[in-house]
Amino acid sequence: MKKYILDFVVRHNEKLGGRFGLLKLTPANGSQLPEIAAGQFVQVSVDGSKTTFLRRPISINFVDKVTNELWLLIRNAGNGTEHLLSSKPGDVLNMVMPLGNGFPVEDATGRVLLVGGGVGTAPLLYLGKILRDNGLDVNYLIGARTKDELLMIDNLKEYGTVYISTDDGSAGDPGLVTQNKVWDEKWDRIYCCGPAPMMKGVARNARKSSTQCFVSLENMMACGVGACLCCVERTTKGNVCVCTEGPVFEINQLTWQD
Amino acid sequence: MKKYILDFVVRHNEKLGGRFGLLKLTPANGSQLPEIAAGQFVQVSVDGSKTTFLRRPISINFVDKVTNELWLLIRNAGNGTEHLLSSKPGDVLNMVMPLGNGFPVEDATGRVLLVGGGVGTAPLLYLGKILRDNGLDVNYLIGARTKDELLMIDNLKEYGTVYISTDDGSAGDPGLVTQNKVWDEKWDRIYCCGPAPMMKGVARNARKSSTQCFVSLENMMACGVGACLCCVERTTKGNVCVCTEGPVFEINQLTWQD
Amino acid sequence: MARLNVEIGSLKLKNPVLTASGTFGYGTEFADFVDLNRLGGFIVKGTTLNAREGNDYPRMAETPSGMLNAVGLQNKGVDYFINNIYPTLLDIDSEIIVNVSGASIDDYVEVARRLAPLERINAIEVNISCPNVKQGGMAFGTTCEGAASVTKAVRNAFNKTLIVKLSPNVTDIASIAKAVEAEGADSVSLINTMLGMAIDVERQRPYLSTITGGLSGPAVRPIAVRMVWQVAKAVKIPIIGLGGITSGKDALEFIMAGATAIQVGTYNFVDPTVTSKIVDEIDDYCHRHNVSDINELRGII
Amino acid sequence: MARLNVEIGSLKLKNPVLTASGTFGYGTEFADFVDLNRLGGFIVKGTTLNAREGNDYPRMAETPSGMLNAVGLQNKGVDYFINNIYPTLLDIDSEIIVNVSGASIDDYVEVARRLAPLERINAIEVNISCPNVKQGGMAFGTTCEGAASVTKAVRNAFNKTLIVKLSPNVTDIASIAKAVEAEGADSVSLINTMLGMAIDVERQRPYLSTITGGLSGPAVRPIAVRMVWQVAKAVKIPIIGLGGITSGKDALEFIMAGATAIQVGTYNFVDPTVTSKIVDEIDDYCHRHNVSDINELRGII
Repeated sequence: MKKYILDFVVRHNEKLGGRFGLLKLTPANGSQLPEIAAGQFVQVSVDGSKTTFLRRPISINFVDKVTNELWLLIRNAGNGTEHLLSSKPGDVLNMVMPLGNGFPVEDATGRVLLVGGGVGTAPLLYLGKILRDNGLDVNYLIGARTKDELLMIDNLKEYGTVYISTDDGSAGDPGLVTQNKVWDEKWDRIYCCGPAPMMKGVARNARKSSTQCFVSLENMMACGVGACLCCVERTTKGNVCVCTEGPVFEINQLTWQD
Repeated sequence: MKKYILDFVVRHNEKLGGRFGLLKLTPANGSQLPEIAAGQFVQVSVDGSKTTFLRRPISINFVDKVTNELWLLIRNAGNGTEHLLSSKPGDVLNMVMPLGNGFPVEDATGRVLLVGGGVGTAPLLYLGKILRDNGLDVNYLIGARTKDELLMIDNLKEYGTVYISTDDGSAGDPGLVTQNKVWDEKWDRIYCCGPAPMMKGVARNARKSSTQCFVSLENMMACGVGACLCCVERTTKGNVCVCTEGPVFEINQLTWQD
Repeated sequence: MARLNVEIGSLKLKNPVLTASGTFGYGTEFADFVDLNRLGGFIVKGTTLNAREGNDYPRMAETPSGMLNAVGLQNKGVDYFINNIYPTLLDIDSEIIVNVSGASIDDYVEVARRLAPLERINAIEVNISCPNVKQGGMAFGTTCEGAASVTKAVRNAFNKTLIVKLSPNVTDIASIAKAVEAEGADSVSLINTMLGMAIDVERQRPYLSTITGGLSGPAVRPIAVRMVWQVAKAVKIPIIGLGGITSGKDALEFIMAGATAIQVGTYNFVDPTVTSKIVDEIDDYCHRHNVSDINELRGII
Repeated sequence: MARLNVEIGSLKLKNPVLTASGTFGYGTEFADFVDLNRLGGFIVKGTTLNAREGNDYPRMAETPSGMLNAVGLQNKGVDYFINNIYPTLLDIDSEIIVNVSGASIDDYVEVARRLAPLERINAIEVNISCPNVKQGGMAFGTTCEGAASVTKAVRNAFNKTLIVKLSPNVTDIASIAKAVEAEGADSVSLINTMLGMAIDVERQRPYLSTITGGLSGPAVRPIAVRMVWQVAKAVKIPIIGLGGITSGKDALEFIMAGATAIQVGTYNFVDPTVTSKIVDEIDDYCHRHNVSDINELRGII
């Protein structure tokens, strides 16, 4: 898939709960968004922050072809992302995009479970839309510490049923996502994005039930295009770049210990 | 004079000719401006520019006690000043101020000539007001390459007669300020700020006519408070810091060659 | 743009802009962003005799105006390069230079020997300065004797242009450059990364799996320019300067300090189009300053 | 804030935050911005036997996340300090450490000898690492022999706390630290500035009158942290870490790498209140992490 370096204009900056925000952007030159697969990411330049040197990889939350908008769900994790979240409508952000391989969707069938935690929920919105458009039965399982940290639940509901787990029981099932009652059901495929311990737990559940499972990794990276070799993950084929071979991996490609 | 570190809010950003702009700012906390002498400067933090590490020394153009505004006339001389000139009303700039000694005014009498060139015109506006308020006959001699690069002439006219020299003769006398016809007259004191060659020429004219002459230097500096010892000027007393011993010097303190 | 032609040993470069090893993949990773044929050349990533998995993740940390990396020469080995990568590069109309690394002198020699027959490889860059591997690398680059011994051995095995990449983690880089020149190197490139370290104080652990790593980016540029200037005063062979170059202006600092060509490294990660812009900016500078031959600017400081 | 107390030789500091020589004047320049009594101490600027005018203007250039300087030890000499500056510092309730520089070993010894009787001066920092003077300075600091000889001579002339400030422009800073420790230094401080250079390409000349100068600021912090970590593994005497510290977090990097105290340098120019903030930020960190004694964090990496 061809990669571009493009300026985007911020159209909306919506504050979400906790340390999260949602930017909606459109190409500054008025062109149509390039072809984008669910699960791909962008590398955003952070121009106004003195302490930020490298671009920040941000996964693509949604592609709205009607409004020609790209959505980025961003967590304030330091000076770089904090600066992005302070963007105002009209501000311009430069992006290298779209990067990575995205989630495999062509061969998916039946009932699928999309498991997200924290900012890892981000790529699941567009993934759910694509899968629903493909006629699948889309189900979300979203985890958070507490109710206030659940993100974009109403948006997710447009594309599937939403199950919730919160550590404190303030919404949905109490406990971790891996303890949610949805695991009693049979799934045809699982997609997952979230903190590493959560993804590892989901991978264990998937293996137990012999369900195919794809996870999206968020390793730290510099270039995003396979040159710096910094974002490597150990796989059955050795160390590979998450930015070009991933960010999505089938769990059996990984060397996660059970 | 006590020094402060204060946030200022930008109230107005006026584009002037060429690469110049005028910022009008007021203390962000609503406090009264501290006591400021004409010829003092501020050290402004440039927060949004990746390539700017140090503060930028900017001379104080004017102090408006009625509106509680500090004016900074800024020349776009690189990324730092360019960023300052892109400030919008409501933006906050942090300043260490007021710094340096300013022009001696208490002992001035009679007819005074204030000679400025380029951004060196900046401190002469407030100086003219102070001298006029003290009952002196204030006269400005402003030099520029061409008419379009003359700065704030209408403001200067509020406090004195304005004479002009332009290299191309597009306004006032043709040629350098040192060739202007005002030098035929007798002055009781000369104040000067501008590019080094201009100030050296003015100093020569002053010596010829045995007129007391003060110049304001713009040596590059890091700290602005006498610690880094980078902005030194060679004087009859050895190397001294322009930021604390200056920026204003009586020309006979300097070791400028004739 | 004939005014930008420069020569490094027997290499004739259309312009002085090269890419630094390990920052531009095999060029093809950047083909969507840059017309590769516009560049003087590419230095493809560190190649060793046998495949290497490199160091454990995490391998990078952002630092003020720079970054630390600890990749550790991950690559699939010289034979994989020859059989699988080299054939894909043949259409590129720019010089292809292979960066050669090793844990022993024999390793360096063997990699050089295998690369020597490749028609399109007219030069190798011998890396005696990698800070991120336990054996070899920087160990050779921090003494005159070590640098000389690697150079001498590789010189005997490789009769095309031999560039030696120097470590900045030394007291006197000029003496190391002289030692390398004396053993027949055609050029030196400098600087490799500075050994650095960063600590995540909240988690009370280093950011890198290897604790220390190599610092690169604009942060180190003043050190790199100074070293190029010192080396230019000490050797007669052409110098390739690198270290934090982000623009034509930065590149010209190195050229004026004495470099014949330059490499763009870390900034490829920030702006993948930067190499092409630098070619334009240097050419524009020559135009504005009436420079008919870029070589006139070399070492004017 | 008793949890922030640290000791360097016989010095008892109320907290580990010192100011670096040449960046904080004599403290009084910053009295409008910082309550000087809140700091662990001040290292007043480089003092030589005789007055020095320093280098010609221009003496500085801004660089990415840092700056170059070439002040060249401008100062009025040790007698002027004793007679005119020292009496103005007596009301400050923080340790006052004098940075001592010289062009010869005899110079260092004589300055130390004259400072020794001053009651409020409990320590000196011997600068064997100034890159901006032709004689002395860094010439002593780049070999073990040079560093040892200065230390030995000054040790005999000064029986209070002796700190030696090391140059980072060396291949192996740990061996130099060991040489200095062996001659009786009570502490080492590191790093002094990295030798660097910047060129104004439009005007085709260096920014500094001296061509090269000393690079400081956040740019060099990863190098400084790495060197402190290396030296901490090599010596038993306490280390004072410096190089690009801008915050409590940065200061803690040095402490976790092995420093007992830290110095804030260049960033005083950017935020004149930063030293006081760093004291608060370190204390806040100790509070959040339940650290009852800052010394527990030292060298945990």
